[in-house]
Amino acid sequence: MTHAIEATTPLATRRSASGVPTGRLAVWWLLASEIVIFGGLLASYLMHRLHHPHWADEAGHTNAIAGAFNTFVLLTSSLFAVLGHQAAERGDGRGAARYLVFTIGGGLVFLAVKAWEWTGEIRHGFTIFRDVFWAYYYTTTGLHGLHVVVGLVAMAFVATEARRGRNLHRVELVGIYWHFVDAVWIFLFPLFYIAR
Amino acid sequence: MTAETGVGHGHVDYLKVYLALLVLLGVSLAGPLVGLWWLTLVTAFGVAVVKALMVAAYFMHLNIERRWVWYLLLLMLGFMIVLFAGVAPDVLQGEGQHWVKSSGAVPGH
Amino acid sequence: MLELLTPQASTSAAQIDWLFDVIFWTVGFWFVLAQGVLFWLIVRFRRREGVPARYITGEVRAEKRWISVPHAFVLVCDVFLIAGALLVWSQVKQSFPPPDERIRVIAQQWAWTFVHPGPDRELDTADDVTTVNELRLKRDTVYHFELTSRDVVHSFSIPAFRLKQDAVPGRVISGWFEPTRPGTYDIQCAEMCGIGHALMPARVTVESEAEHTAWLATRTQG
Amino acid sequence: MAQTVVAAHPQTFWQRYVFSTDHKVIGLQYLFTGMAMAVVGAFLSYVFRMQLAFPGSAVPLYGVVTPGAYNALVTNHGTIMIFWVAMPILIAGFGNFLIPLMIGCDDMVFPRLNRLSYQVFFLSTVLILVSLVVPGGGFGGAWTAYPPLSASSQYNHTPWGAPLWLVAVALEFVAFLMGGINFVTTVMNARAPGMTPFRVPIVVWMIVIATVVFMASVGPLVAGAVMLLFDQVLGTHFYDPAAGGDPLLWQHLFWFFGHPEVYVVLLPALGVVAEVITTFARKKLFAYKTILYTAIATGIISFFVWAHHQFVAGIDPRMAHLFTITTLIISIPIAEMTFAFIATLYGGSIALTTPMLWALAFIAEFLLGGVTGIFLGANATDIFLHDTYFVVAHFHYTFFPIAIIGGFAGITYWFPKMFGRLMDDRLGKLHFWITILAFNAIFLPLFVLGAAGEHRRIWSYAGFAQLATPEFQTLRVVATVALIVMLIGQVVFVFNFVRSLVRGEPAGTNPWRANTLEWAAPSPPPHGNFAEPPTVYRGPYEYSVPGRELDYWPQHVPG
Repeated sequence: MTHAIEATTPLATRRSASGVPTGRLAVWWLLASEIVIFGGLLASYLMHRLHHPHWADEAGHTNAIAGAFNTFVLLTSSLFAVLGHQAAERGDGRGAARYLVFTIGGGLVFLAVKAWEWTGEIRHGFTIFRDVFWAYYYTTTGLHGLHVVVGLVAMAFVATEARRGRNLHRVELVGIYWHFVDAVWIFLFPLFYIAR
Repeated sequence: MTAETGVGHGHVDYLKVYLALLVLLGVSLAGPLVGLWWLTLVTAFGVAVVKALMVAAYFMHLNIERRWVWYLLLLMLGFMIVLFAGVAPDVLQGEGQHWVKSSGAVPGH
Repeated sequence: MLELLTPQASTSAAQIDWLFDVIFWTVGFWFVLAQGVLFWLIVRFRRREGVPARYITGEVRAEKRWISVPHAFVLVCDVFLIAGALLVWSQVKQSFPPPDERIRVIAQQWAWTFVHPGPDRELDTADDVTTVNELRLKRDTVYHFELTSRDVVHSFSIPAFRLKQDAVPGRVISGWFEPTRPGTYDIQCAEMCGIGHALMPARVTVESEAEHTAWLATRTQG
Repeated sequence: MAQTVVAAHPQTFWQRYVFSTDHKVIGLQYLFTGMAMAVVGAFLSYVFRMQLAFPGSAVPLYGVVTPGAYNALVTNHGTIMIFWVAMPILIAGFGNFLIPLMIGCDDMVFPRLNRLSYQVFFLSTVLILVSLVVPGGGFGGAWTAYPPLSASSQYNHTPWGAPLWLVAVALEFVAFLMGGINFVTTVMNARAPGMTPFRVPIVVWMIVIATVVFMASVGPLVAGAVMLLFDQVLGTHFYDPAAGGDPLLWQHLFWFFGHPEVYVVLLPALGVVAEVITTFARKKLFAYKTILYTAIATGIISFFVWAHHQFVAGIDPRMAHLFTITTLIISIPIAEMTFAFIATLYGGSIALTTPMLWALAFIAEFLLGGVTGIFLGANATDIFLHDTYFVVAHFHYTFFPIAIIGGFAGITYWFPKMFGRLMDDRLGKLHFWITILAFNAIFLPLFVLGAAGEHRRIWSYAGFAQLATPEFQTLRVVATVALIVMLIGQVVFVFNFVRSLVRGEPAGTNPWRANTLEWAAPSPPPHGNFAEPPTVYRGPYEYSVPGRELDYWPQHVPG
């Protein structure tokens, strides 16, 4: 990263004894703690899923096409995020911001599809109360959706700054987080949509 | 920092990685279409692992990050496997040594 | 040692008390030894004028031996204790002797229901005797029990038998015991089960075959 | 390198003490919040001990204890003492105050994240206190909160208390996750030049290892807490067996976190003890690397032992064997570490100051807590001892040394650095002896009661003929009286603390003649800590090095 971090930050923030920049180091630890949150939830779901054969029928009512489309959307937005990072490394703040806006667009499409899916499912009586399968479905995709929303807010913030050429290193950080959200969905998709 | 982390970014064509991911997405849908359960297992979950690893390696740049970050994230996954292994004998199973699950009403009155 | 505090009224009780004693003396030895060394060091190396402390890193092999040798002995003790624990556990919780009789125990907020098989010695027949908060057993008889709960998690605990097993809703858990000493003992709920957790004491009476038959007769005729 | 600019600005009271981003202020905020919550937790224990000693009579300052209130008292006593006393004091309090000072930098790497962490923690503190007084009363389903009892107000009868309790605990986790990321990143990246990994003081290592263990173990419980909250407030059936859920799942998720949590609080306390005994024995720490590696080993093994809390909970009996083996294996690194601590005293020049007394008492008392754990880790004896007062006595012999003795050792040791004044040693010793003697008088009788089969969380033993004997009642009264003596003894500490704060003797920079970097900064350290960022030349425990005139050799002194 080619720019200097603001001089008012503590000396501590500017040091890098481990060789990994402080911001990125913190993101790795954040992801480590996220892995166990999603890991615990998915492990619990998987055990119940394998215990109840009839959950396969319930899973048949999720919309695999919508799920596949959303996977496509997230993968595409991840591509934009990494291209944004590339631009930021060149010092091209405006380019980075533009790519981040595309990423945000992808996230919004994802949420729109998700909302449409949920609406349809709830209309057909597949509510969170119907069965523990649906409770897991809404809880897990909801928690993931919450991460999407957090990512969108963070990216909007970073894009605004990057546009003015400030804190360009954060483009990478928010990107790493976004790729993680993408990777989680990569597992949610087969777990809730494909396996029947 | 450019010198340290910038190396290697240019060597990966993100578009190629992206296209490979899309192809894999197509493959993961193949299992249910054919309708073989073991094929679904491979195509859906095997492919998911490959996809996630590709995203981690090329998009999150773990391929050029310090080695220990891989180990850290894998350690966390390892703990989840420990959790699964410890819990599955009770939650996944319907019965075990001297116990059985029953959803029916409790006998008696 | 436990038998000094609470009666030893089942076959399992004797085994668990034996293990308790083994552990007590093993860890007791280490406890006394470690405390002894600790206090001796504190007294021996109190600060005195003109006596400087020594410089010992503990990183050389000769010094490390001070902790690695006792440590090896701890390891040996661990192996023995693990073996003892696994042995007794498998006898109490895993390998059941063939049953003479079967009973059913049902927990709920906040009472125990016991189903005795009645004179025909079979559960789920017309002559079953159902009691609340009162369990009647014949001595020297191997009982298998089926344990379940109607609402929340409870725990079926008879200290005199050294018996404890949680009653979990949605699960039927089996266990066994063989009462050896006549008398009346406490039954507790040993898992927090709500406001009435303290208010579900029950009693178990261990009696002779004749007494038990007489009791059954009063219950089945009435 | 530019000096910190922040210190130059004049600050209002609010900026300086309430919304500060300074790690020392945040550390003290955590410390004082933890101490205030200790008063609350102690008061709860006073009320339920009085009920046990004198069942049915009105407790002074409280009134008559109903069964429902009794359950809420024990539940919240446990929850508060672990999550709102041990963790904020040992990890967040000492961690925030000490880490930047001990590794030689000016602040945490993310000062504002640090402030947010405390604010979330403060919110959780308010919520847990509010949960005690809402309609229906506080949550009474034990700190383990096993469903279905905790999942439905139909069973627990606390429609407000249970969700509030759960949200408060979950927010506390969030606060410590934020703080934890900050701690680990700071120690990894912000170390002073020359502060190589093996020159980092043990207490910093211990806090970091504990933080990592916390972050790795709490995730599944966060997920589980969300599921439990949905069961409580929405009416889902994650833990309802009748609808396809499983109550045992929560127990596993809880203890997968709950057991590592013991080591999360134990390790920082051991670190405090390491600092104190080396300083007051003027000795190098015995086998620094062994202690470090055993701590890491303990942290990792702690992920493999959780189900020893569930031997009789309905888990498959075959699994109990595995968990017995792993549980007894964890005694190996812990025993090794304890031996190394004891060996550190050999050849020392031991000064029995107040902090040293606390540190030595930690070792002595923790030994009893450790060995009694073997009875419970062995699955067969646990059948009888599970959920008896033997368990209660055992974990108080671990948690009391950790949270209270370790806490007092740290507070009395770093008080001069925190506030620039010395505490009174004679009052400190008086307080020490009252606390230690009373502590043993409380919990030794409970071992006997537990071995007699007295089960936990029971409002009154009147219905249990074997337990309602006059002999056992005498033991209960002894424990309660000792508790009251101990609580009154804390007045000595508060008096000493406040008096030393205003008119203690000025401490100077390095009153204990210790080596670690915090003693190179002024007492109390200003914003920015060091006049000039220090450089490190040697390890933290170079005491009594042969051939040197002084018996200590600070880390930052060249040559």
